[in-house]
Amino acid sequence: AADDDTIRIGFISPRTGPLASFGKTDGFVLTQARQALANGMTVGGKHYQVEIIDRDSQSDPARASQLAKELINQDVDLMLAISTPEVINPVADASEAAGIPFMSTVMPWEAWYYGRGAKPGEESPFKWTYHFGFGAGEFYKTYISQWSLIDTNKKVGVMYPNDADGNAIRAVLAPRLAKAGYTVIDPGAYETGTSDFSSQIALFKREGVDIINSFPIPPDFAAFWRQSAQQGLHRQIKIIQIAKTGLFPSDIEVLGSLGPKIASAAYWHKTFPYTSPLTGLSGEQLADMWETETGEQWTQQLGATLSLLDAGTEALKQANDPLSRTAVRDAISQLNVTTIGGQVDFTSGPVPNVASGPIIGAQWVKGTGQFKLDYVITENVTDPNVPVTHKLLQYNTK
Amino acid sequence: MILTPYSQLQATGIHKSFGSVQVLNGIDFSMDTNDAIGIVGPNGAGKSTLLSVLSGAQAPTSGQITLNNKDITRIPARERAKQGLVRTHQIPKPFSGITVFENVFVAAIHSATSSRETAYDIALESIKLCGMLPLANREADSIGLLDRKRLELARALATQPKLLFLDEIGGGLTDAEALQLVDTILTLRERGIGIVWIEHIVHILLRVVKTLICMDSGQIIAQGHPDDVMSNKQVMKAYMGGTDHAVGE
Amino acid sequence: MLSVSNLDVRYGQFRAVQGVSMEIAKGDVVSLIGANGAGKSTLLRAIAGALPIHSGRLLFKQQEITNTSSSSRVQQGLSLVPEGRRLFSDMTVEENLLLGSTVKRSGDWNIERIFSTFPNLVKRRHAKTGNLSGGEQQATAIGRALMSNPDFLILDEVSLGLSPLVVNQVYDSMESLKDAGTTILLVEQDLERAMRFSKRTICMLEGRVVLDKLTSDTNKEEITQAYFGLHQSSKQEVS
Amino acid sequence: MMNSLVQAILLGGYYALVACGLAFMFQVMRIINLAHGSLAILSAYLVWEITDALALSPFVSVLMILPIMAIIGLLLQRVILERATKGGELLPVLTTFGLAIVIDNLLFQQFGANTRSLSPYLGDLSWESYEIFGLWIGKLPVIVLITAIVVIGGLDLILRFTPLGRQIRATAFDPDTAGLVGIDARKIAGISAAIAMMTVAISGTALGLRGTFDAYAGGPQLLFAFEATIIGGASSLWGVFLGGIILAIAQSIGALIHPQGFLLGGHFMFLIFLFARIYFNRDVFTLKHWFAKRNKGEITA
Amino acid sequence: MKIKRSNAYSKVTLYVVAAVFIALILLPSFASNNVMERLTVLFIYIIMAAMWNTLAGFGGLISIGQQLFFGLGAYATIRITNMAISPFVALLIAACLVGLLSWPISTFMLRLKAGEFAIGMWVLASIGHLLVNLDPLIQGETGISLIALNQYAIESRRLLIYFAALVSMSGLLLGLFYLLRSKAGIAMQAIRDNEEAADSIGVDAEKVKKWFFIFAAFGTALAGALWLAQASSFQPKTYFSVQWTAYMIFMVLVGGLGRFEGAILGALLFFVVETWFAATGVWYLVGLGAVAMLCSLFFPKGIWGVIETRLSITLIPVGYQVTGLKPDSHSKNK
Ligand SMILES: Nc1ncnc2c1ncn2[C@@H]1O[C@H](COP(=O)(O)OP(=O)(O)OP(=O)(O)O)[C@@H](O)[C@H]1O
Ligand SMILES: Nc1ncnc2c1ncn2[C@@H]1O[C@H](COP(=O)(O)OP(=O)(O)OP(=O)(O)O)[C@@H](O)[C@H]1O
Ligand SMILES: [Mg+2]
Ligand SMILES: [Mg+2]
Repeated sequence: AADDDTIRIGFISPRTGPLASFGKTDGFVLTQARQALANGMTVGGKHYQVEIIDRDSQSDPARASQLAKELINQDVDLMLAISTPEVINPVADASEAAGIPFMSTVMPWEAWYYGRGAKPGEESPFKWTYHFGFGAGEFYKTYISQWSLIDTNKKVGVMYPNDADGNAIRAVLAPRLAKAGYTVIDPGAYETGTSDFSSQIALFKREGVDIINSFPIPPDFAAFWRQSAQQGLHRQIKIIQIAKTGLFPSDIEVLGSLGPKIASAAYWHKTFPYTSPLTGLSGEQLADMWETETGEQWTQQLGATLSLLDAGTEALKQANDPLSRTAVRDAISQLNVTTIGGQVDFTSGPVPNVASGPIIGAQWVKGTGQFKLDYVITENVTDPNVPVTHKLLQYNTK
Repeated sequence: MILTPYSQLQATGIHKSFGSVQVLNGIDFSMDTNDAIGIVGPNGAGKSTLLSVLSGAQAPTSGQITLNNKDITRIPARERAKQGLVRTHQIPKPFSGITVFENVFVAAIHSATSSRETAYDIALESIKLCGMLPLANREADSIGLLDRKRLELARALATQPKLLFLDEIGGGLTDAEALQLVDTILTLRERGIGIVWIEHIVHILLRVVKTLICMDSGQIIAQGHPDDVMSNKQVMKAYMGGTDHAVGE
Repeated sequence: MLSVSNLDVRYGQFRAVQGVSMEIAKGDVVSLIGANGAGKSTLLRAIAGALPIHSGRLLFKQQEITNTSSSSRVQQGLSLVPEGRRLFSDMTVEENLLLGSTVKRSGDWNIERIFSTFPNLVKRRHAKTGNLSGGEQQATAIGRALMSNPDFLILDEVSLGLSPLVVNQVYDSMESLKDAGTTILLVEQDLERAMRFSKRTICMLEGRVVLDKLTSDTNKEEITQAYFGLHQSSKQEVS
Repeated sequence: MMNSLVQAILLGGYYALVACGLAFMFQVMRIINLAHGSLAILSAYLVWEITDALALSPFVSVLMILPIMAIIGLLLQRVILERATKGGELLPVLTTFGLAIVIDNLLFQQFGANTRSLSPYLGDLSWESYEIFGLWIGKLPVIVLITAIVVIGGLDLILRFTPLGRQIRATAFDPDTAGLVGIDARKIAGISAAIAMMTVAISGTALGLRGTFDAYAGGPQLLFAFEATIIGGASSLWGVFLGGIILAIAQSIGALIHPQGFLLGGHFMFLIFLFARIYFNRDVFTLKHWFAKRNKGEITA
Repeated sequence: MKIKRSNAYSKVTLYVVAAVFIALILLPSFASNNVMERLTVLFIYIIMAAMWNTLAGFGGLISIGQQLFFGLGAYATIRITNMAISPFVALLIAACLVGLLSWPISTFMLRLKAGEFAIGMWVLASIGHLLVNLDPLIQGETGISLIALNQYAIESRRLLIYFAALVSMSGLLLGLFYLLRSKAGIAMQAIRDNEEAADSIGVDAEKVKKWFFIFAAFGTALAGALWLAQASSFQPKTYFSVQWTAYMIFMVLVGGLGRFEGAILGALLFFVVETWFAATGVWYLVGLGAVAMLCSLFFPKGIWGVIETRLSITLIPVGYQVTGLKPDSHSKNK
C-alpha cells in the first residue's frame, strides 16, 4: 500500500442484482468488522490502520472483473470475494493475473478450481488465489449421513443443472452415491431457466424414487416442486434434499405449504460453536444482533461473510509484512485458523489452494418463534462440533 | 451525357394476380428505344402493376419478358436497372435519410458502373435537368410531394436508362410546370431514351407520346395513334366517361 | 365561416406560410392555386390542425380554434382530405370509411352513399387500402372525409392520380355538396377545372397570398401571372 | 407422452397470457416494449402487497390492481410513449429498455432481494390437481389457460369488431391522420396503453402465482413472450395463443430429445416458423405491415 | 458546382485524431496501470458502439442479438488458445472465424424484417449460448478462464492488451470510415430508407447488407475476444448476455444514431458515467435507465445530433455536399 501504515482489503460481493439475497447481510457484517478494526491491528510489532474497501458486483461477472481491477489499482493488499462463481471466479482471475493475494468462500471448490482451468492431476496453475469451503466430497458425506436417517428404497432422483455447481456435483457425487448403494436416476443436466419439468417428473414417478436431490436456482426449484406437486410426485417423496436454493428463508416461504420439511445443507448455522477471532462474536450473538437490528430472520450468509473476513485478517496478522504481497500470500498458504465458520486449513486441502469446509445437514420446519420457518440441524458428519438439535422429518408424512 | 444504344423490350402473355384478384390478364407489349408510349386507363386497371412487372419489382404469374431477345422474366429489378430498364414510382419512394444529391448519386454510381467523378457529373446533370439543383443539399425527408416526384425522375435518370418507365409524374403540376416537365422528357427523347409514361392528365401526355395504350381490367383495350385511341368508343366509355374536356387543351 | 388572420407556419426556421389572411364565408367554394412548394398544403394542414401554428389566429364559426386539436376541428365540422391520401393502409376500404364517421355528425353521407359515388370502390370494399391502385386510394380518402358530414371540406390535390372519369364523378358529387351548402376549399392544379368549379380563387406564391378574387373577376392569364414570378426566381436561379 | 403434451398445452396457455400484453403493443400499437417483463413484475409486486396487507385472495387483489395499472398505462403513454413513437420505431425500444432498468432497480430498492410468490396465498390450490384418466392436470394451470383464452378472445373481439378497436388500430398506425379523421388520438392512445397494462397486470399475477419472482425476474420472461408473439404471427391476437402453445410443445419435445433441449427446442421452433413463413407463404405471413413506416416522411401507399 | 466531402472542421479533426492516436501510443510510458486498463475498456466500448451503429444507424438493421458475436468471439478465443496458440494470435483468428460464420447466418437473418430481425437475432444469441454450454471444455455455465495469459508477466500483458485494443479500435474505425464513404456506404443508407427503391435503381441490397453484417460481426467478435483478454474468465452467461447489446444501444442512441461521431461520443459518455457513478449501485442503474429514457425522449438524434444541428458541424463527414449553389434557407450543414 502507498502510505506505510494502512492495510487495504478489497471485498467484492453481490449486493444488488439477481444474487442480492447473498449480499443482503454484507453491509451489516462489514460494519461489525470495521468496528473491530477501528483501531487498526498490530502485526509483527508494527501498528497498521486497516481499511476495507467493499464493492457491489451487481451480480454481474463482467462488473466484478472490472471492480477487481479497480481495487487492484487502488493497491489493495488482500482481495476477498464471496458468494457464487459469478462473483468469485472473475475476481479470482483478475487477482491471479495481477499478482494480488486473494481468498474466497461460498461456492463448491471444484467449480472454483477446475472451473478456472486447473486440470486434475496437474500442478496447480494458481499462485495467488485461495478458496475455502465445501465441495462435492462434503456433500457426499452429508447426504449419505442425512439420508440414512430415514428408511428409504435408496432410489435418488437427481436434478443437476448445467451450471458450475451442477456439473461439479454430477461429476463427483453421482458415482460415489452409486458406490454407496444408491440408485441414481439422472434425467440429465437441464438448462437453467427451464419452465416445464414434466419429463423429469414422469421419470421419477416411473422409477418410484424416494429421495430427490436437486441443485437448481431458486426460481427453477419453485417451478419444479410446484409442478411435482401438481402431478402428485410429492406424495411419494420421503426426502427432498435441496442445495443452492433454500439457503435463505424467503426461498422456502414462497413455497407455501410445500415448504416445510424440505431438507437442506448449511455452510453455516447460528449454532456453530465458534467465535469470530476478528469481532469476538459467537454465532448466536451475530444472528441475534442482526435480528434485533433489522427485524429480519438470520441467514447462513452472516457467518460465511464473517468467516471470510476472519480468515483474511488472520492471514494478514500471520504475514511477516502485511504490506508485502508475497508475504501475505505465503501466510495464506500456511493458514490454519478457526473462524466463526469453523476451521480453515490450507495446509491439508484436497487440492492445492483449497481448504475444505463443512456443509451440515439441516431441514426447514414450521417456525416456533417469530418467523414462519425455522432452520434446524439434523446431522453433522462434516463438522462433529456442531450440535445436532433435531430429528430429520419425513417429507410425505403429515 | 452518354449516348444510349438501341434496346428492345418484349413482353408476351403477361398475367399477374394477387391471390384471387386478377390484375393483369394477358398483356402483350413491345417497345424499343425509339418509342414514346403513353398508357392511360381507369384507376385500378393495372397500369402500375404492368410497370412493376416489366421493371422487375414484381414477378408475373405467367408470361415472358425479353430484353434484346434475352429472357429477363426472372431476373431481379437491380439487374434490369443495370441493363438500362428503370422505373419511377407512382408513390414516390425517396431515400429519406440522405440528401437529394445523395439520392441521385447512389443511383448514378450503382448502375452502369462509372468512376466516382463521372457519377458526380451524371448525378448533377440529372438533378439540373429536373430543376432540383436548389434542393440538392436538402434531406429528402423535408421536400414536398411534387419535389419527391421530380426526385424519382432524377434518380431514375442518373442510372442512365435506355428504357424509362414513368408512373404519374405529372399529376398535381400547374400548367406551366407541366410544360416544363414535357420539355424535360422531350430532351430525354432526343437523347434516345425510350419512354413509357402513365398519366391521367392526357393533354400533357399527348405532347410527348407517339403511341397510346389504354388499359382496362388488366387488358389492353386499345393501342395505336393517340388520336385513334382517344376517339375509340370503349376508351371513351371506360376512361373518359363520355366527356372529352381533358383532351387536347 | 373560417377566418384566417396573419398566419405563420414554420418548419424549423423555414417559414412555409407567411402572414396569410383570408375570410371564407359559409357556402363559399374556393380554389387555392400555386406552384409546387408555394405552401398550399402547409396552409391547409395548419387549418385542419395537423401542423402547429407559429403565429396568427384561426376562427371557425366564430370560435377560436388556433390551438385546438385536429379531432375537435373535425367535430366542429372541418374536414381535410390530405395530400398523399394518408389512408390506414393495413385496414380495409370499409374500415377506413367507418373511421371517417368517428365523430357522429348528422348528415346524409353514409357508407352506401360513398360507394354509389365511387362505384369503383365497391368491388374493393374488403381489400386493404395499401394494395389499392392510386386512384382507388384517392377515392377512399375523399369518402373518408365525407363520412364526417363536414360543413367545411378541404381537399388537397383532389384529382391527383384519378382518371378523368373518376374526376368527373368526384366533381359531380362535389356539386351536390356545393348545392347542399357545404363550404369547400380545394387545391386543384387543373386551372380550367378549378375556375369552372369555384366561385373564388386564391393564389399563393412563396408562402404568401398574392391574389384573392372572385373567379368571375379574374382570368387564366392573371392567375398564371400571379405565380409566374416563382418560376423566374426558383427554377432558373441556378446553373 | 400424452402427459407431456397436456402439460405443454397448459404451459403454453401461461406463455400466451404472459405474452398477450406484449403482443397487443407489438401488433396493434407497433411498439417493441422491452419493459414488458418489468411491468409484469411490478404488477406482481402490487398484487403481492395488497394480498399481504389486506389478507385477500390474489384473485381479488388483481381486480384492485387493474385500475392502478390502467392509470400507469395512461401515464406511460402520456409521459413516455407519446414522445417516443414520434421518433420512429427504434426509439420506443430504447425508451422502454431504459424504463425496464429503472423499474427493476426501483423495485429492488423498494422490495429488496427476497424472492416472492403469490402462490402461498392460494393455499393448496397452487399445487392441487385433477386426476383424469391417469393424467394429472393442475388446477392453477387450468385457471391460467382459461384466463388466457378469455383475455385474448376479449381483446380480439374488441379490436376487430368495435369502433374503439378500429380507432385503436388507426391511431397506432398514424396518429396525425387519425386526428384528421376526428379521432382524439391522445385519448385513444391512452386507452390502448391502459388496456395493454391491464393485461400486463393479469400476466404479472399469473407469473407470481405460477412461480417465484424478484425485482430482476422480468427479463427472462421477455424472450418467451416475444417468441410466442412472433410465432403467432400478425394476423390476430389468437396467433399469440397458438404461438404460446406451439412454443411450449416445442420445448417439451426438445426436452424429450435431450435434457438440455428444453430452451433450444423452443428457440429452434421459433426460427423454423420464421423461415417457413418466408419461404412458403410470403404474402400471407410477412410482417412488413407491422412496421410499415409510419407515414412520417413517406406518403402512404 | 463541385462535390465536397470534407470541410474546415474535418480537416482539423484529422490532425486532432492523428495527435490523439500518437498520444495513445506514447501513453503507456507514463500513464498509471489504472488509466491503461480503463482506456482498454473504453476502446472496447467504442468498438462495440461503432459496430452496432454500423448496422442500425447506417443499415437500419436493429439487432438485439449482437451478444452472439461478442460471446462467440470470446468462446472461439478460448477454443483456439486451448490448441496451444498464443492468446493474442487467437484473438484475431477468433474474430475472423466468427466473421466467417456470420456469412451463412446473414443469408438467413437478413431475410427477416424489422422487429423479426431484432428478436430473431436475440433468439439466435440465446441458441449460441446454449450450444456453447454443451462444449465440455466450457463445462456448462461454469465457464473457464484464459489462464494461458498467465504466462505473460503482468506488466507486459497489460501493455499487449492495451495495444491490441488500441490497434483493433483504430483499424475498425478507419475501416468503417472508408466503408461508409465508399459506394457501399451510400448504398447501405439507401437500402435502409427504402429497399425496394434501392433495388429498382440497381443496388444489390442483399450483397451490401451482407457485407455490413459481416463487418459488424467481425468487429463485435473482436470486442468480445478483447474483453476476454482483459477479464480472463469466460462464463457463457456473461458473454452471451443481452446486456452487451443493451450497452451498445445505450451508447449509440445517447451519442447519436447514424452518425459516425455519435457512436464514439456515446461510448465516451457511457464510460465516464460508468467510471463516476457505477459505485452507487442501484441508483447508478436507475440513473442509466433514466438517462437512456430521457435522451431518447428529448434528443432523439442523440447528443451529437443536437450538436450537429445547433452548430452545423460535422467532424467526420461521410456524406456528399454540393457546393456553389445559391444558399437555400433549408439545407443541412453548409
Ligand atoms: N399487392 C397487391 N395486392 C392485392 N391487390 C393489388 C396489389 N397491388 C395492386 N393490386 C390491385 O391491382 C389493381 C391494379 O393496380 P394498379 O396499381 O396497377 O392500378 P393502376 O392502373 O396503376 O391504377 P391508378 O391509375 O389508380 O394508379 C388494383 O385494383 C389494385 O387494388
Ligand atoms: N416536413 C417538412 N419539413 C421541412 N420543409 C417542408 C416540409 N414539408 C414541406 N416543406 C417545405 O415547405 C414548402 C411548402 O410546401 P407545401 O407542401 O406546403 O407546398 P405546396 O404548395 O403544397 O406544394 P405542392 O404543390 O408540391 O404540394 C416547400 O418549400 C417544402 O419544401
Ligand atoms: Mg398506378
Ligand atoms: Mg401540396
